[in-house]
Amino acid sequence: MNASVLMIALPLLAAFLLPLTGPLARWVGPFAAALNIALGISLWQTVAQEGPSVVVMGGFAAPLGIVFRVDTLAVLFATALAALVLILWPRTSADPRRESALLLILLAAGCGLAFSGDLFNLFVFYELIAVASYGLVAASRERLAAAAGLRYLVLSALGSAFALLGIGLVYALAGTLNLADLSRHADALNSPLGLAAFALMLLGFGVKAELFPVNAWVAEVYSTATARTTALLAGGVSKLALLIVLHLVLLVYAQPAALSLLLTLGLLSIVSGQFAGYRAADLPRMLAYSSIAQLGMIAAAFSVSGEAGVLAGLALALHHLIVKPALFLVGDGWPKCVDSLAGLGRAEPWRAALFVLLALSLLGIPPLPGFWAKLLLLKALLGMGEPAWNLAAAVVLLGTAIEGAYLLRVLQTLFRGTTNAKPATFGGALPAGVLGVALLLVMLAATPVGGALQRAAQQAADVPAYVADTLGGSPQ
Amino acid sequence: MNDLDLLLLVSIGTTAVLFAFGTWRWAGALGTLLYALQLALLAVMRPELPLASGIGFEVLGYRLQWSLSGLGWFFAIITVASALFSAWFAAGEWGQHRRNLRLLHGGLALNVTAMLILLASDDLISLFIGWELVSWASYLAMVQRGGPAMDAAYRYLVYALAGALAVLVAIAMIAAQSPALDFGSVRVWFASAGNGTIWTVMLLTMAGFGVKMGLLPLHLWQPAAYSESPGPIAAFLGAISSRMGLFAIIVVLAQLIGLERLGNLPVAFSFWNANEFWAWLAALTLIVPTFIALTQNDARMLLAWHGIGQGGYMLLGILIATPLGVSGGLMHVINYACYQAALFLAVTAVAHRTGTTDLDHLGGLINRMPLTYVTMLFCIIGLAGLPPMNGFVSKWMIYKALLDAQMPLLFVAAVIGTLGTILSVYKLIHNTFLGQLRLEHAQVNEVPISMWLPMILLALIVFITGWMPGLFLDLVDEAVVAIGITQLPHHLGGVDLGNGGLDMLWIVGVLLAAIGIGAIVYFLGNRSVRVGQFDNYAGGQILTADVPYQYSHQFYAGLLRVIQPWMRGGMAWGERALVSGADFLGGAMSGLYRAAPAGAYLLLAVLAALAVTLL
Amino acid sequence: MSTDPNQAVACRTVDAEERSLLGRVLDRIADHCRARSLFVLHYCTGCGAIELPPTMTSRFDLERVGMQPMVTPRQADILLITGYLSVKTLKRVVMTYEQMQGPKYVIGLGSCTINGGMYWNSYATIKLLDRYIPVDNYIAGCMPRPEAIQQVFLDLMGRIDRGEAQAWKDYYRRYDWYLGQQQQLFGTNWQAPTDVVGEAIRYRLVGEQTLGSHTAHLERYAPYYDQLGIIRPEPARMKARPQLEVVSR
Amino acid sequence: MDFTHLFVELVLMPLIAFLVGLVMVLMLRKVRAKIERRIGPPLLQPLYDIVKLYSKKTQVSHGPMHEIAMMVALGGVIAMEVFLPVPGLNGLAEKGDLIVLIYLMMIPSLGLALGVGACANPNGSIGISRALTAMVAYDIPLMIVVAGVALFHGTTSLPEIIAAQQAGGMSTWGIVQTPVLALGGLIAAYAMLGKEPFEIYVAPAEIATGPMVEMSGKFMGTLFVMQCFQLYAVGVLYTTLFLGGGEYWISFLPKIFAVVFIPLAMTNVFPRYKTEDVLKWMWKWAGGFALAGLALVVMK
Repeated sequence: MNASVLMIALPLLAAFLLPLTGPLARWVGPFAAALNIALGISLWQTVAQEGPSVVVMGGFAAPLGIVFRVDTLAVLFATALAALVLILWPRTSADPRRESALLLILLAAGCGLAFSGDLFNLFVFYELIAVASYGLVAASRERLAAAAGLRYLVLSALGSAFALLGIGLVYALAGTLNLADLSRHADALNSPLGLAAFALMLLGFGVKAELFPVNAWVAEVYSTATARTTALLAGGVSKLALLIVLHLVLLVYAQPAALSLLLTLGLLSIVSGQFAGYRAADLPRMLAYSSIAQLGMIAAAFSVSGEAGVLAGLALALHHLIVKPALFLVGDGWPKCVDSLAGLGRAEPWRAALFVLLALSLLGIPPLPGFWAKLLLLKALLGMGEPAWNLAAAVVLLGTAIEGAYLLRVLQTLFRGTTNAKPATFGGALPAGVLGVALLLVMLAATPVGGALQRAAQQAADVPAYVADTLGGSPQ
Repeated sequence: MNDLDLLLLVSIGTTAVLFAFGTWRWAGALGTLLYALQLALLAVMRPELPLASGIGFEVLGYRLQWSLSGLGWFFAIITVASALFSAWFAAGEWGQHRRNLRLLHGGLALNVTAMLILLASDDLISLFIGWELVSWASYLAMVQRGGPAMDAAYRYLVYALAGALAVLVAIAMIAAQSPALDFGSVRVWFASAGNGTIWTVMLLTMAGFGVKMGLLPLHLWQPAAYSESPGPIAAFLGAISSRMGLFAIIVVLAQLIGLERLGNLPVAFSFWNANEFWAWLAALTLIVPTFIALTQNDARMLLAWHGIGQGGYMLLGILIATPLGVSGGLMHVINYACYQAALFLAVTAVAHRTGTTDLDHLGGLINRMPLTYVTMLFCIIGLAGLPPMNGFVSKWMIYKALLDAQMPLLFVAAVIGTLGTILSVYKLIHNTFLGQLRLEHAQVNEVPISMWLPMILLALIVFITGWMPGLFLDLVDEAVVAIGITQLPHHLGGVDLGNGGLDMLWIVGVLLAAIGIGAIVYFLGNRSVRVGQFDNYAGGQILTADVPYQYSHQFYAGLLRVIQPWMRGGMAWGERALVSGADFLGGAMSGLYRAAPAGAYLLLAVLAALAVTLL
Repeated sequence: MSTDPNQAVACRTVDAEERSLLGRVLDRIADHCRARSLFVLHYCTGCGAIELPPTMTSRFDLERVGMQPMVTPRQADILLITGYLSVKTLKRVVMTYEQMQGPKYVIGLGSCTINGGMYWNSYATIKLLDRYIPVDNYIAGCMPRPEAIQQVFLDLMGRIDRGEAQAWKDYYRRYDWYLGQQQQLFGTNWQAPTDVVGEAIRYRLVGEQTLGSHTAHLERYAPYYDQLGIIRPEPARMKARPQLEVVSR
Repeated sequence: MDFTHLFVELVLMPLIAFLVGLVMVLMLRKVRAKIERRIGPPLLQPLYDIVKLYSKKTQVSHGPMHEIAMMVALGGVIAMEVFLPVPGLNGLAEKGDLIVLIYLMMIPSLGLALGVGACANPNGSIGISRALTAMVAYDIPLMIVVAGVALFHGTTSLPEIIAAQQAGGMSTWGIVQTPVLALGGLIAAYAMLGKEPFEIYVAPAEIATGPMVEMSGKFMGTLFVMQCFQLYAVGVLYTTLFLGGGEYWISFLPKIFAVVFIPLAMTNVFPRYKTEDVLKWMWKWAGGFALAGLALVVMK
């Protein structure tokens, strides 16, 4: 059995066996996640040596059967998700069993989503993730959290319905849901109806990807759910939703209209997110809005056809995956209101320093990794050479300037004056610290990391190879 | 490991050491010595220029490399020397009873390091990295006093960040089209790029680098940010920090695009070319802030506003693109660094003794602080650009170059700036040192030697290099050659041109001799008796110290009545408009999210998307 | 160092008889020029001022003889008192006079400066100007015609030319006496900003009566003024003090 | 250059300037007297005044800066003269050009300003503030004129400007070639003299002669000497720029006297402007003419 399948099966198995493990229950989850990371690393090596591979399920070859596509991109996402889950694993929890199970299911589904080579499977795993995340959001015992969670649930369900509608339309138009196969039938979708299907899917998956009009849940949920859940949602889940979008635009909807739609939504996300963040008075909300804008940037990057866009989006996504969870964790336990942060920089210098580091990277200050991601994004946007994408570069500029204004306001407040308040407990010290160190490591190892990302992007953007790999080069 | 690597290493080491031992009693002295070492290293590497560093990385296919050209070397000398004098000033009594000394010394060293990294950059990415390092390092230097300083620094940083992003967009634009980002390749790319592309890149980079330089209309952050920082830091920032912007602008305009190309780049719908466009912007930069400085009532604010204005001269000189103009513009950088640093130090010395820099609450300190007065006197003459100080030489070169290049109106603009400078520096020295001594300052004493010696040395440099400008012109040559301009033939006293030259040796010599004659004539009269400040004509009124007999507030009331109607604060209004625009949009967007009829948005969005795609 | 204050401070102004031939020639030239270049400060509190415009303007043209009006005591040679002086204005006159540079000349214009004139009975006006400051010339009359004024100017010019108009030195040499008269009117705490004693020492004009009981009052009240921060003794003045004590003994 | 020759020039040039300046001061006062139907001062009056002031027996100083300022002010005007070429004497005109000269002309005023500030008299400070404002008023037109002249002749070297004007007799004089510029320059030169209606900074009845308020004895004497130099310098500068300089003293002297005479003849009929009105008037008229002249030069 391929390691990729193991990466899905193991956490699932662990989740189901959890009730039986008794006192070992709290160790099962981390162990499974760690195992997943190890598997991911081994897979990475395999892929690096042998190139992408396709795993066929149940003996039916594509396009009929279920296929897993194991390439660098997928391995990267799966491993990163596993690492994130491990880092964010709750040490104390009101209901450890249930939370562990949900996390493991989320991990499994996430890996599955990363590897899936077919639209329906993508949707299934997406739904699985959604279910797990509802549970996690609802785990917080606050009343506000419950209300926010409910709203999230409703919106997410509606989104899923539309996505399913879109998938149905695609199936009706193209007669297949296998991505490779769809790629060959892309012409069939190059019609108003096909585009409508794309729009439906985009908006549907956009709920999790925090795309502009369908992301109204974000600020509320992030500011009420526990920091770890928020971190996981902002850092991991949203990226997975965007991964689906990436698959769609890369393989199926490489048509200008679809790209423009994606770009438009991305830009609107940037503008709305940054400006809302500029006005936000409390820290989690501010970070949530920033998250919306950052994901908008990733969407804008994915709207650039070709390798440059994939590379930029990938870099941005991974960077955001490291930085934003860490930011949420650092902010956890601090007063929510930004003005009340005054003096904390003196009281808790290391924590504040970590916040500064992360914020700077988020803004794209060199030589932190965020800078490279932003450079790649701008280069990709301008490389398109089309007015809309040039405009996008300007919007990114404006958005980041606004983001700078509000993040700097936080930094400024942290180091202004002194506080009498006792230092809050820094529950997320370990995970945030690990993420911070990871960030610094990436900065130091910019050369190899950059190379790896480039290879991943190259591989992912090589559509003919994808099609050939999956369908075995068979002519239809 | 060559000299450049060693220099960078020493500089980084200085930062580390000063952060580690910043609170140690001798930290300032140690810093001074370390800066002296860096200066020595710079002097040693002069024959080897341009010197490429052995350090280099390759990220995402871009090679990051560092190499110190003559231009960078020239700026590096000024940077390290400014830091040397600032650290020296802070090393003694000034720094003894201050908190945050670690941040002060460490921050200064960090600034120097960042600037050296910027100055040594050899490709656009390393330039950008250096640029951001400089921005954040100077932010660290600015915030130290807390309170209003933090607000000023925040304002600076927002400007700087937005500007840096503009630069980043420009770099991305080049990266999207040029095969590599090292200066050589970019130069080639510029040579083949179209006018529109160059204009876009140029506007973006000027917007970014212009922030630091205080190019109009991006200058609003600068006065408060500089004047609110601690004295020696203000001296350092005032002397050289903004010049980093100029350096980057020179790199882009002169080294990468090329001044000749600039002259061939038309401005749409006008008779102008890019060169004239930037030159006029530089002229505005030198006039407007100078006259705003005239209205200031705080010594540090006044100096900081002048700092912006003086930057205009430098850019103007360089844009003339003749050897004389470029040399003049670059020489103004080093001249300006000398007197601006000394002026900030002098004002700091006054503040150290009197506790205020409010020009309405000072006066008559000349007898109490004579050495500080001499420093300020020498340096304001330099700042005003009058003989015999060095500021005159560089300004003369700029004037002369403007006239030779047939740009009479820019010449007049430059002169107007000088006139405004003369007015406001007189106000500065008059309100601080001349006029009536206030009762509360009657017991004020001169600052200790650790403070006045660096100031006086700088003032002497200002005078000596005014007398023998050849000393600085030699340094300028390195930079001029690095830009790719013909070297200006010069001698110790100045320059010889076919149509009217300058020989400061003679001019200053004659001036000094004539002052000697003036002294002889003066001593022909009977010797004088020294009277007190209250033995003064007041229309028969007997003067008392409880009623101030001083003219300082609204010093140039008549002039201001004419020009103040023109000072409508248009640029500040623009800034406020931007901020309130952002506030408004922010309110709208957060309202959008806060209202959150989430499902409705989704449905509406889907309907809209369907409508758009299907219809 | 000698205790004689006139020897104590090196100075180039010496009495005519001590000077060399060259010095005397130079003095002669200087006096000649002084006589032909008189700058007038009008102290116009009295009605006599009305006679000055015709004296100066085209009818009589004072500039013919090199006289010009000046506005501050620093620049003036002649202090022209044009009428009565109340006690209050006398303070200003004394202060203004002390601020003028020697050689300086005072002309009292009109009867009021000689005997109080029509204000003879007034408690608030002074009767005789030269009790308070040395006066070179008086012009009698209520009020004197421009011709009379001119006549006096010419007389003064002649005396300056001959080196006879030395009344200003009298103020330094008999400062104690003048100060005593002033103190009678203004009170013993009267103090003008000019350090007359210091100047007398500086320019070797110390006489028998430069110092005395009245100047001692200056000393006495100096700390009082210092405390109020009203008139601070300046360095030159401080230096002169120790020698003062030597002399006053 | 022969050193002795140069030395003689350096001594002669200020000396001539002083003597001619004395006569100009006399002319100033005589003209005023004639207009007022008076007889006016005797011939040696300027000299009498100066000797009298220097021979004052008591002198009041407000501190070292007050005294040094006097030396600098006088030194500045003396140094200025050796850069102004006159017939037969080029002095140091090769070592510094027109721009240097204009800036040297500011040195005495600045030195004086410092001394006046040291006097600690607000009347003086107000005077200086107004004097510097007046400088802004007349220097902007003057600099436009200088730019025009430099552009017209393609040089800023004074001997070359003179040579260019003398090349073709009167027809190549600046006033013939660039009349509008010359008019602007004349107005600026008028304001430079600081006579009514531009004497805002002296204003005897208002601020007690402003900068001179605390000047007595030799300090005032120095100012009287400076006035001689300045009148001369304005005359020579204008002559050099627009009246063809001088080949011979016999033709040169009438020109410089004429230049100084024109403003002096006008000044007596005016009262005084307010500070802001000086600025507006100078910028509008002198600046306007100068700009028009400059435009004509550029168009040529």
